[in-house]
Amino acid sequence: MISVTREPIDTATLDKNAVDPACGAVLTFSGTVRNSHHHHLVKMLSYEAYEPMAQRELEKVVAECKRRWPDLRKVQVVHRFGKMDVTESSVYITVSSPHRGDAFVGLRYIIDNIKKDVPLWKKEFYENGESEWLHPEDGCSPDHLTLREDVNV
Amino acid sequence: MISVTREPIDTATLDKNAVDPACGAVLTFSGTVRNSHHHHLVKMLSYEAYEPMAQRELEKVVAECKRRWPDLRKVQVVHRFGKMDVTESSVYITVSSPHRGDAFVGLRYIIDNIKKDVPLWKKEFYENGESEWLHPEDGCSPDHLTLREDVNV
Amino acid sequence: MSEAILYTVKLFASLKEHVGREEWVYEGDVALTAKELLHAFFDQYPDLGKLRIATRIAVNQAFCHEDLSVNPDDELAFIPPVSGG
Amino acid sequence: MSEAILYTVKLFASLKEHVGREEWVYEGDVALTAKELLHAFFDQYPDLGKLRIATRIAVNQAFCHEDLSVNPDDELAFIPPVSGG
Repeated sequence: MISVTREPIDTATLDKNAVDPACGAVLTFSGTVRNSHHHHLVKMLSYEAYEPMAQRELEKVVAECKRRWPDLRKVQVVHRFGKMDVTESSVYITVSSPHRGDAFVGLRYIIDNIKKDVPLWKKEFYENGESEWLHPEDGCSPDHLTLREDVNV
Repeated sequence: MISVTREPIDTATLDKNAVDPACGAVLTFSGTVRNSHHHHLVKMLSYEAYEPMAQRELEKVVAECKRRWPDLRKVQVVHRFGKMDVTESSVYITVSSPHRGDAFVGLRYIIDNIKKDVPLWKKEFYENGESEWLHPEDGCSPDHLTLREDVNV
Repeated sequence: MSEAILYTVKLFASLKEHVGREEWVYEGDVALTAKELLHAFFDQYPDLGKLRIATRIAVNQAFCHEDLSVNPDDELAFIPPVSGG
Repeated sequence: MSEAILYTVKLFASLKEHVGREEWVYEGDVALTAKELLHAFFDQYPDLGKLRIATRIAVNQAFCHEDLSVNPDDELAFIPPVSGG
Protein backbone atom coordinates (compact mmCIF):
# COMPACT_ATOMS: atom_id res chain seq x y z
CA MET A 1 0.00 0.00 0.00
CA ILE A 2 1.51 3.26 -1.20
CA SER A 3 -1.07 5.97 -1.29
CA VAL A 4 -1.85 9.68 -1.16
CA THR A 5 -5.35 10.12 0.16
CA ARG A 6 -7.78 12.57 1.68
CA GLU A 7 -9.16 9.94 4.07
CA PRO A 8 -7.98 9.42 7.65
CA ILE A 9 -5.22 6.81 7.70
CA ASP A 10 -6.28 3.30 8.69
CA THR A 11 -3.23 2.58 10.79
CA ALA A 12 -4.63 -0.65 12.24
CA THR A 13 -4.86 -2.25 8.80
CA LEU A 14 -1.37 -1.05 7.89
CA ASP A 15 0.01 -2.50 11.13
CA LYS A 16 -1.66 -5.80 10.42
CA ASN A 17 -0.33 -5.96 6.88
CA ALA A 18 3.19 -5.09 8.04
CA VAL A 19 3.56 -8.41 9.80
CA ASP A 20 5.60 -10.94 7.85
CA PRO A 21 6.74 -14.36 9.08
CA ALA A 22 10.18 -13.80 7.53
CA CYS A 23 10.66 -10.53 9.40
CA GLY A 24 12.01 -9.99 12.89
CA ALA A 25 11.62 -6.22 12.86
CA VAL A 26 8.65 -4.04 12.01
CA LEU A 27 9.19 -0.31 12.35
CA THR A 28 6.51 2.29 11.95
CA PHE A 29 6.69 6.06 11.68
CA SER A 30 3.65 8.20 12.33
CA GLY A 31 3.99 11.87 11.46
CA THR A 32 1.48 13.58 13.71
CA VAL A 33 0.14 17.12 13.80
CA ARG A 34 1.90 19.06 16.55
CA ASN A 35 0.24 21.71 18.67
CA SER A 36 3.04 24.23 18.19
CA HIS A 37 5.55 25.42 15.63
CA HIS A 38 8.18 28.08 16.30
CA HIS A 39 6.24 29.20 19.36
CA HIS A 40 2.97 29.55 17.45
CA LEU A 41 0.08 27.52 18.82
CA VAL A 42 -1.24 25.36 16.03
CA LYS A 43 -4.98 24.84 15.88
CA MET A 44 -5.27 22.87 12.67
CA LEU A 45 -3.36 21.89 9.54
CA SER A 46 -4.20 21.54 5.92
CA TYR A 47 -2.05 19.71 3.39
CA GLU A 48 -2.34 20.44 -0.29
CA ALA A 49 -1.25 17.74 -2.73
CA TYR A 50 -0.38 17.68 -6.39
CA GLU A 51 -2.11 14.37 -6.15
CA PRO A 52 -1.04 12.29 -9.16
CA MET A 53 2.56 13.48 -8.97
CA ALA A 54 2.68 12.97 -5.20
CA GLN A 55 1.58 9.38 -5.75
CA ARG A 56 4.29 8.88 -8.37
CA GLU A 57 7.03 10.49 -6.29
CA LEU A 58 6.03 8.44 -3.26
CA GLU A 59 6.30 5.28 -5.36
CA LYS A 60 9.74 6.42 -6.57
CA VAL A 61 10.96 6.99 -3.03
CA VAL A 62 9.82 3.51 -2.00
CA ALA A 63 11.30 1.89 -5.11
CA GLU A 64 14.65 3.56 -4.52
CA CYS A 65 14.55 2.52 -0.86
CA LYS A 66 13.95 -1.11 -1.81
CA ARG A 67 16.73 -0.92 -4.40
CA ARG A 68 19.18 0.34 -1.76
CA TRP A 69 18.09 -2.12 0.93
CA PRO A 70 16.86 -5.17 -0.94
CA ASP A 71 16.38 -7.16 2.26
CA LEU A 72 13.37 -5.02 3.16
CA ARG A 73 10.38 -7.27 2.66
CA LYS A 74 7.48 -4.85 2.97
CA VAL A 75 7.19 -1.09 2.82
CA GLN A 76 3.91 0.76 3.16
CA VAL A 77 3.39 4.52 3.03
CA VAL A 78 0.17 6.48 3.25
CA HIS A 79 0.23 10.28 3.16
CA ARG A 80 -2.95 12.10 3.91
CA PHE A 81 -3.91 15.54 2.63
CA GLY A 82 -6.72 17.99 3.37
CA LYS A 83 -7.54 19.29 6.84
CA MET A 84 -6.49 17.54 10.01
CA ASP A 85 -6.38 18.23 13.72
CA VAL A 86 -3.61 18.12 16.29
CA THR A 87 -2.51 14.51 17.06
CA GLU A 88 -3.87 13.11 13.77
CA SER A 89 -1.45 11.23 11.51
CA SER A 90 -0.51 13.02 8.30
CA VAL A 91 1.82 10.26 7.21
CA TYR A 92 2.19 6.65 8.28
CA ILE A 93 5.03 4.39 7.18
CA THR A 94 5.73 0.74 7.96
CA VAL A 95 8.91 -1.12 7.11
CA SER A 96 9.33 -4.87 7.70
CA SER A 97 12.70 -6.55 7.56
CA PRO A 98 14.39 -9.76 8.68
CA HIS A 99 16.88 -7.67 10.69
CA ARG A 100 16.45 -4.32 12.36
CA GLY A 101 19.39 -2.46 10.81
CA ASP A 102 17.85 -2.30 7.35
CA ALA A 103 14.49 -1.32 8.77
CA PHE A 104 15.96 1.66 10.62
CA VAL A 105 17.89 3.09 7.69
CA GLY A 106 15.14 2.32 5.19
CA LEU A 107 12.49 4.03 7.30
CA ARG A 108 14.71 7.06 7.78
CA TYR A 109 15.39 7.22 4.06
CA ILE A 110 11.69 7.23 3.26
CA ILE A 111 10.60 9.96 5.62
CA ASP A 112 13.60 12.15 4.75
CA ASN A 113 12.88 11.86 1.04
CA ILE A 114 9.17 12.45 1.39
CA LYS A 115 10.14 15.75 2.95
CA LYS A 116 12.35 16.55 -0.04
CA ASP A 117 10.54 15.44 -3.14
CA VAL A 118 6.90 14.53 -2.70
CA PRO A 119 4.69 17.48 -3.77
CA LEU A 120 2.68 18.04 -0.62
CA TRP A 121 2.48 21.35 1.20
CA LYS A 122 1.50 22.08 4.75
CA LYS A 123 -0.51 25.12 5.78
CA GLU A 124 -0.66 25.78 9.50
CA PHE A 125 -3.57 27.58 11.09
CA TYR A 126 -2.66 29.20 14.39
CA GLU A 127 -4.71 29.93 17.46
CA ASN A 128 -4.19 33.67 16.89
CA GLY A 129 -6.10 33.48 13.60
CA GLU A 130 -3.06 33.65 11.35
CA SER A 131 -2.03 30.98 8.90
CA GLU A 132 1.09 30.15 6.95
CA TRP A 133 2.29 27.92 4.12
CA LEU A 134 5.46 26.07 5.02
CA HIS A 135 8.17 26.07 2.37
CA PRO A 136 11.29 24.95 4.19
CA GLU A 137 14.36 26.27 2.41
CA ASP A 138 16.22 23.03 2.98
CA GLY A 139 13.27 21.03 1.80
CA CYS A 140 14.10 20.68 -1.86
CA SER A 141 16.50 18.33 -3.49
CA PRO A 142 18.51 20.24 -6.10
CA ASP A 143 19.40 16.91 -7.69
CA HIS A 144 16.02 16.99 -9.25
CA LEU A 145 16.90 20.02 -11.31
CA THR A 146 19.07 17.63 -13.28
CA LEU A 147 17.96 14.57 -15.12
CA ARG A 148 18.30 11.31 -13.28
CA GLU A 149 20.71 10.07 -15.94
CA ASP A 150 23.06 12.98 -15.28
CA VAL A 151 23.39 12.20 -11.62
CA ASN A 152 26.15 10.00 -10.32
CA VAL A 153 24.33 7.81 -7.86
CA MET B 1 4.54 1.77 30.52
CA ILE B 2 7.78 -0.16 30.94
CA SER B 3 7.08 -3.79 31.56
CA VAL B 4 8.30 -7.38 31.34
CA THR B 5 5.30 -9.64 31.10
CA ARG B 6 4.11 -13.10 30.16
CA GLU B 7 0.95 -11.72 28.54
CA PRO B 8 0.57 -10.98 24.82
CA ILE B 9 1.46 -7.33 24.18
CA ASP B 10 -1.47 -4.94 23.86
CA THR B 11 0.00 -2.93 21.00
CA ALA B 12 -3.21 -0.99 20.32
CA THR B 13 -3.17 0.55 23.79
CA LEU B 14 0.53 1.36 23.52
CA ASP B 15 -0.06 3.03 20.15
CA LYS B 16 -2.88 5.08 21.60
CA ASN B 17 -0.80 6.18 24.58
CA ALA B 18 2.13 7.11 22.35
CA VAL B 19 0.21 10.01 20.82
CA ASP B 20 1.17 13.38 22.29
CA PRO B 21 -0.02 16.78 21.06
CA ALA B 22 3.52 18.18 21.46
CA CYS B 23 5.01 15.46 19.26
CA GLY B 24 5.33 15.38 15.50
CA ALA B 25 6.95 11.95 15.35
CA VAL B 26 5.89 8.65 16.84
CA LEU B 27 8.11 5.69 16.07
CA THR B 28 7.39 2.12 17.03
CA PHE B 29 9.51 -1.00 16.92
CA SER B 30 7.97 -4.42 17.01
CA GLY B 31 10.34 -7.32 17.43
CA THR B 32 8.51 -10.24 15.90
CA VAL B 33 9.19 -13.96 15.90
CA ARG B 34 10.78 -14.98 12.60
CA ASN B 35 10.15 -18.26 10.84
CA SER B 36 13.83 -18.96 10.26
CA HIS B 37 17.23 -18.48 11.84
CA HIS B 38 20.51 -19.48 10.19
CA HIS B 39 18.58 -21.67 7.75
CA HIS B 40 16.71 -23.49 10.50
CA LEU B 41 12.92 -23.34 10.23
CA VAL B 42 11.59 -21.92 13.48
CA LYS B 43 8.34 -23.35 14.78
CA MET B 44 8.08 -21.57 18.09
CA LEU B 45 10.07 -19.50 20.57
CA SER B 46 10.29 -19.33 24.28
CA TYR B 47 11.86 -16.48 26.21
CA GLU B 48 13.10 -16.96 29.72
CA ALA B 49 13.35 -13.89 31.95
CA TYR B 50 15.12 -13.11 35.18
CA GLU B 51 11.99 -11.15 35.75
CA PRO B 52 12.70 -8.61 38.49
CA MET B 53 16.15 -7.82 37.14
CA ALA B 54 14.85 -7.60 33.56
CA GLN B 55 12.30 -5.05 34.73
CA ARG B 56 15.02 -3.03 36.45
CA GLU B 57 17.43 -3.19 33.52
CA LEU B 58 14.67 -2.16 31.12
CA GLU B 59 13.93 0.84 33.30
CA LYS B 60 17.63 1.71 33.35
CA VAL B 61 17.84 1.57 29.56
CA VAL B 62 14.85 3.89 29.22
CA ALA B 63 16.15 6.28 31.89
CA GLU B 64 19.54 6.51 30.17
CA CYS B 65 17.82 7.06 26.82
CA LYS B 66 15.78 9.96 28.22
CA ARG B 67 18.90 11.39 29.82
CA ARG B 68 20.73 11.35 26.50
CA TRP B 69 17.82 12.68 24.45
CA PRO B 70 15.82 14.84 26.85
CA ASP B 71 13.48 16.04 24.10
CA LEU B 72 11.86 12.62 23.96
CA ARG B 73 8.44 13.08 25.50
CA LYS B 74 7.23 9.51 25.85
CA VAL B 75 8.95 6.14 25.79
CA GLN B 76 7.13 2.85 26.28
CA VAL B 77 8.66 -0.63 26.25
CA VAL B 78 6.98 -3.97 26.82
CA HIS B 79 8.99 -7.18 26.57
CA ARG B 80 7.12 -10.43 26.65
CA PHE B 81 8.47 -13.77 27.84
CA GLY B 82 7.21 -17.34 27.76
CA LYS B 83 6.17 -19.17 24.61
CA MET B 84 5.17 -17.39 21.43
CA ASP B 85 4.51 -18.23 17.82
CA VAL B 86 5.93 -16.93 14.56
CA THR B 87 4.76 -13.32 13.81
CA GLU B 88 3.93 -12.56 17.46
CA SER B 89 5.62 -9.54 19.05
CA SER B 90 8.23 -10.33 21.67
CA VAL B 91 9.06 -6.68 22.26
CA TYR B 92 7.19 -3.47 21.43
CA ILE B 93 8.68 -0.02 21.83
CA THR B 94 7.16 3.40 21.18
CA VAL B 95 9.04 6.69 21.19
CA SER B 96 7.31 10.07 20.83
CA SER B 97 9.22 13.23 20.10
CA PRO B 98 8.63 16.74 18.79
CA HIS B 99 11.12 16.04 15.96
CA ARG B 100 11.96 12.80 14.23
CA GLY B 101 15.74 12.82 14.68
CA ASP B 102 15.59 12.20 18.42
CA ALA B 103 12.95 9.54 17.98
CA PHE B 104 15.10 7.57 15.54
CA VAL B 105 18.27 7.58 17.64
CA GLY B 106 16.40 7.03 20.89
CA LEU B 107 14.50 4.05 19.53
CA ARG B 108 17.69 2.52 18.16
CA TYR B 109 19.42 3.06 21.49
CA ILE B 110 16.68 1.24 23.35
CA ILE B 111 16.47 -1.86 21.20
CA ASP B 112 20.27 -2.14 20.94
CA ASN B 113 20.65 -1.96 24.71
CA ILE B 114 17.84 -4.39 25.41
CA LYS B 115 19.84 -6.85 23.37
CA LYS B 116 22.93 -6.18 25.48
CA ASP B 117 21.85 -5.90 29.06
CA VAL B 118 18.30 -7.01 29.80
CA PRO B 119 18.34 -10.57 31.21
CA LEU B 120 16.05 -12.33 28.77
CA TRP B 121 17.01 -15.41 26.80
CA LYS B 122 15.53 -16.81 23.65
CA LYS B 123 15.14 -20.51 22.99
CA GLU B 124 14.22 -21.46 19.45
CA PHE B 125 12.31 -24.62 18.66
CA TYR B 126 12.88 -25.81 15.11
CA GLU B 127 10.66 -27.73 12.73
CA ASN B 128 13.16 -30.62 12.80
CA GLY B 129 12.51 -31.17 16.51
CA GLU B 130 15.72 -29.59 17.75
CA SER B 131 15.93 -26.58 19.99
CA GLU B 132 18.62 -24.13 20.98
CA TRP B 133 19.30 -21.40 23.49
CA LEU B 134 20.67 -18.26 21.86
CA HIS B 135 23.64 -16.67 23.59
CA PRO B 136 25.05 -14.27 21.02
CA GLU B 137 28.74 -13.72 21.66
CA ASP B 138 28.45 -10.06 20.85
CA GLY B 139 25.39 -9.71 23.03
CA CYS B 140 26.97 -8.75 26.30
CA SER B 141 28.25 -5.42 27.38
CA PRO B 142 31.62 -5.87 29.10
CA ASP B 143 31.20 -2.44 30.68
CA HIS B 144 28.91 -4.11 33.12
CA LEU B 145 31.75 -6.11 34.57
CA THR B 146 32.88 -2.83 36.05
CA LEU B 147 30.94 -0.65 38.43
CA ARG B 148 29.02 2.22 36.90
CA GLU B 149 31.20 4.68 38.85
CA ASP B 150 34.34 3.31 37.24
CA VAL B 151 33.11 3.85 33.72
CA ASN B 152 33.88 7.06 31.89
CA VAL B 153 30.60 7.81 30.15
CA MET C 1 4.22 35.41 -38.48
CA SER C 2 4.58 32.46 -36.16
CA GLU C 3 1.69 31.40 -33.96
CA ALA C 4 1.80 32.32 -30.25
CA ILE C 5 2.96 29.60 -27.85
CA LEU C 6 0.82 29.11 -24.71
CA TYR C 7 2.15 27.45 -21.59
CA THR C 8 -0.27 26.66 -18.78
CA VAL C 9 1.39 25.87 -15.45
CA LYS C 10 -0.27 24.52 -12.30
CA LEU C 11 0.33 26.49 -9.11
CA PHE C 12 0.33 25.21 -5.55
CA ALA C 13 0.47 26.42 -1.97
CA SER C 14 1.82 29.95 -1.54
CA LEU C 15 2.34 30.39 -5.29
CA LYS C 16 -1.33 29.71 -5.89
CA GLU C 17 -2.33 31.90 -2.98
CA HIS C 18 -0.12 34.78 -4.12
CA VAL C 19 -1.32 34.69 -7.72
CA GLY C 20 -4.91 34.01 -6.72
CA ARG C 21 -5.37 31.35 -9.39
CA GLU C 22 -4.73 27.64 -9.79
CA GLU C 23 -2.85 28.12 -13.03
CA TRP C 24 -0.53 30.61 -14.61
CA VAL C 25 -0.55 31.12 -18.37
CA TYR C 26 2.44 32.31 -20.34
CA GLU C 27 2.13 33.49 -23.91
CA GLY C 28 5.20 33.94 -26.09
CA ASP C 29 6.63 33.61 -29.55
CA VAL C 30 9.31 30.99 -28.95
CA ALA C 31 9.56 27.74 -27.06
CA LEU C 32 11.16 28.07 -23.62
CA THR C 33 13.29 25.87 -21.46
CA ALA C 34 12.10 24.91 -17.98
CA LYS C 35 14.45 27.48 -16.48
CA GLU C 36 13.23 30.28 -18.76
CA LEU C 37 9.62 29.53 -17.88
CA LEU C 38 10.45 29.66 -14.16
CA HIS C 39 12.23 32.98 -14.65
CA ALA C 40 9.33 34.42 -16.63
CA PHE C 41 6.97 33.56 -13.79
CA PHE C 42 9.10 34.96 -10.97
CA ASP C 43 9.89 38.08 -13.03
CA GLN C 44 6.17 38.71 -13.14
CA TYR C 45 5.78 38.12 -9.36
CA PRO C 46 8.91 39.58 -7.76
CA ASP C 47 7.27 39.66 -4.33
CA LEU C 48 7.65 35.86 -4.13
CA GLY C 49 11.25 36.55 -3.18
CA LYS C 50 13.26 33.54 -2.06
CA LEU C 51 10.83 31.05 -3.56
CA ARG C 52 12.35 32.02 -6.91
CA ILE C 53 15.50 30.03 -6.32
CA ALA C 54 13.85 27.15 -4.46
CA THR C 55 10.98 26.39 -6.84
CA ARG C 56 11.31 23.50 -9.27
CA ILE C 57 9.31 22.72 -12.36
CA ALA C 58 7.58 19.42 -13.01
CA VAL C 59 6.90 18.25 -16.55
CA ASN C 60 4.33 15.52 -16.93
CA GLN C 61 4.38 14.88 -13.18
CA ALA C 62 8.13 14.45 -12.88
CA PHE C 63 10.92 16.82 -11.94
CA CYS C 64 13.02 17.77 -14.96
CA HIS C 65 16.34 19.19 -15.98
CA GLU C 66 16.28 22.99 -16.08
CA ASP C 67 17.57 23.01 -19.64
CA LEU C 68 14.72 20.84 -20.91
CA SER C 69 12.76 22.50 -23.71
CA VAL C 70 9.13 22.62 -22.65
CA ASN C 71 6.27 21.60 -24.89
CA PRO C 72 2.92 23.43 -24.62
CA ASP C 73 1.19 20.04 -24.55
CA ASP C 74 3.11 18.94 -21.46
CA GLU C 75 1.45 18.96 -18.06
CA LEU C 76 3.43 21.65 -16.26
CA ALA C 77 3.60 22.57 -12.59
CA PHE C 78 5.72 24.80 -10.40
CA ILE C 79 6.77 22.97 -7.25
CA PRO C 80 7.73 25.27 -4.39
CA PRO C 81 9.67 23.60 -1.54
CA VAL C 82 7.55 20.77 -0.23
CA SER C 83 6.54 20.29 3.40
CA GLY C 84 4.96 16.88 3.66
CA GLY C 85 5.72 14.34 6.34
CA MET D 1 37.42 -23.65 62.73
CA SER D 2 35.51 -21.09 60.68
CA GLU D 3 31.98 -21.83 59.57
CA ALA D 4 31.42 -22.83 55.93
CA ILE D 5 30.29 -20.11 53.54
CA LEU D 6 27.39 -21.00 51.23
CA TYR D 7 26.68 -19.13 48.02
CA THR D 8 23.47 -19.86 46.11
CA VAL D 9 23.43 -18.59 42.54
CA LYS D 10 20.45 -18.51 40.14
CA LEU D 11 20.97 -20.13 36.76
CA PHE D 12 19.25 -19.30 33.49
CA ALA D 13 18.91 -20.54 29.93
CA SER D 14 21.66 -22.93 28.80
CA LEU D 15 23.43 -22.74 32.17
CA LYS D 16 20.29 -23.99 33.90
CA GLU D 17 19.71 -26.60 31.23
CA HIS D 18 23.31 -27.85 31.40
CA VAL D 19 23.36 -28.11 35.19
CA GLY D 20 19.83 -29.43 35.34
CA ARG D 21 18.90 -27.19 38.26
CA GLU D 22 17.67 -23.64 38.80
CA GLU D 23 20.40 -22.86 41.29
CA TRP D 24 24.03 -23.70 41.86
CA VAL D 25 25.39 -23.88 45.41
CA TYR D 26 28.99 -23.25 46.30
CA GLU D 27 30.38 -24.14 49.67
CA GLY D 28 33.77 -22.86 50.83
CA ASP D 29 35.79 -21.55 53.72
CA VAL D 30 36.48 -18.01 52.62
CA ALA D 31 34.47 -15.21 51.01
CA LEU D 32 34.90 -14.96 47.24
CA THR D 33 34.85 -12.16 44.74
CA ALA D 34 32.38 -12.20 41.88
CA LYS D 35 35.13 -13.33 39.51
CA GLU D 36 36.22 -16.16 41.80
CA LEU D 37 32.66 -17.39 42.09
CA LEU D 38 32.28 -17.39 38.28
CA HIS D 39 35.54 -19.29 37.93
CA ALA D 40 34.52 -21.85 40.53
CA PHE D 41 31.32 -22.51 38.60
CA PHE D 42 32.91 -22.85 35.18
CA ASP D 43 35.74 -24.97 36.62
CA GLN D 44 33.06 -27.37 37.76
CA TYR D 45 31.33 -27.35 34.34
CA PRO D 46 34.14 -27.15 31.76
CA ASP D 47 31.80 -28.29 28.99
CA LEU D 48 30.15 -24.87 29.03
CA GLY D 49 33.11 -23.69 26.99
CA LYS D 50 32.89 -20.17 25.61
CA LEU D 51 30.10 -19.16 27.97
CA ARG D 52 32.83 -18.97 30.62
CA ILE D 53 34.20 -15.69 29.32
CA ALA D 54 30.85 -14.20 28.30
CA THR D 55 28.85 -14.83 31.47
CA ARG D 56 28.40 -12.00 33.95
CA ILE D 57 27.31 -12.11 37.54
CA ALA D 58 24.44 -10.08 38.96
CA VAL D 59 24.36 -9.18 42.64
CA ASN D 60 21.02 -8.10 44.01
CA GLN D 61 19.60 -7.81 40.49
CA ALA D 62 22.34 -5.56 39.14
CA PHE D 63 25.51 -6.27 37.20
CA CYS D 64 28.57 -5.81 39.38
CA HIS D 65 32.31 -5.29 39.28
CA GLU D 66 34.21 -8.57 39.03
CA ASP D 67 36.34 -7.66 42.05
CA LEU D 68 33.31 -7.16 44.30
CA SER D 69 33.39 -9.35 47.36
CA VAL D 70 30.21 -11.37 47.40
CA ASN D 71 28.04 -11.78 50.47
CA PRO D 72 26.17 -15.06 51.03
CA ASP D 73 23.04 -13.03 51.79
CA ASP D 74 23.12 -11.33 48.37
CA GLU D 75 20.75 -12.43 45.63
CA LEU D 76 23.19 -13.89 43.10
CA ALA D 77 22.69 -14.84 39.47
CA PHE D 78 24.87 -15.87 36.55
CA ILE D 79 23.85 -13.99 33.42
CA PRO D 80 24.93 -15.70 30.20
CA PRO D 81 24.80 -13.50 27.07
CA VAL D 82 21.25 -12.23 26.70
CA SER D 83 19.10 -12.61 23.61
CA GLY D 84 16.01 -10.50 24.13
CA GLY D 85 14.55 -8.15 21.58
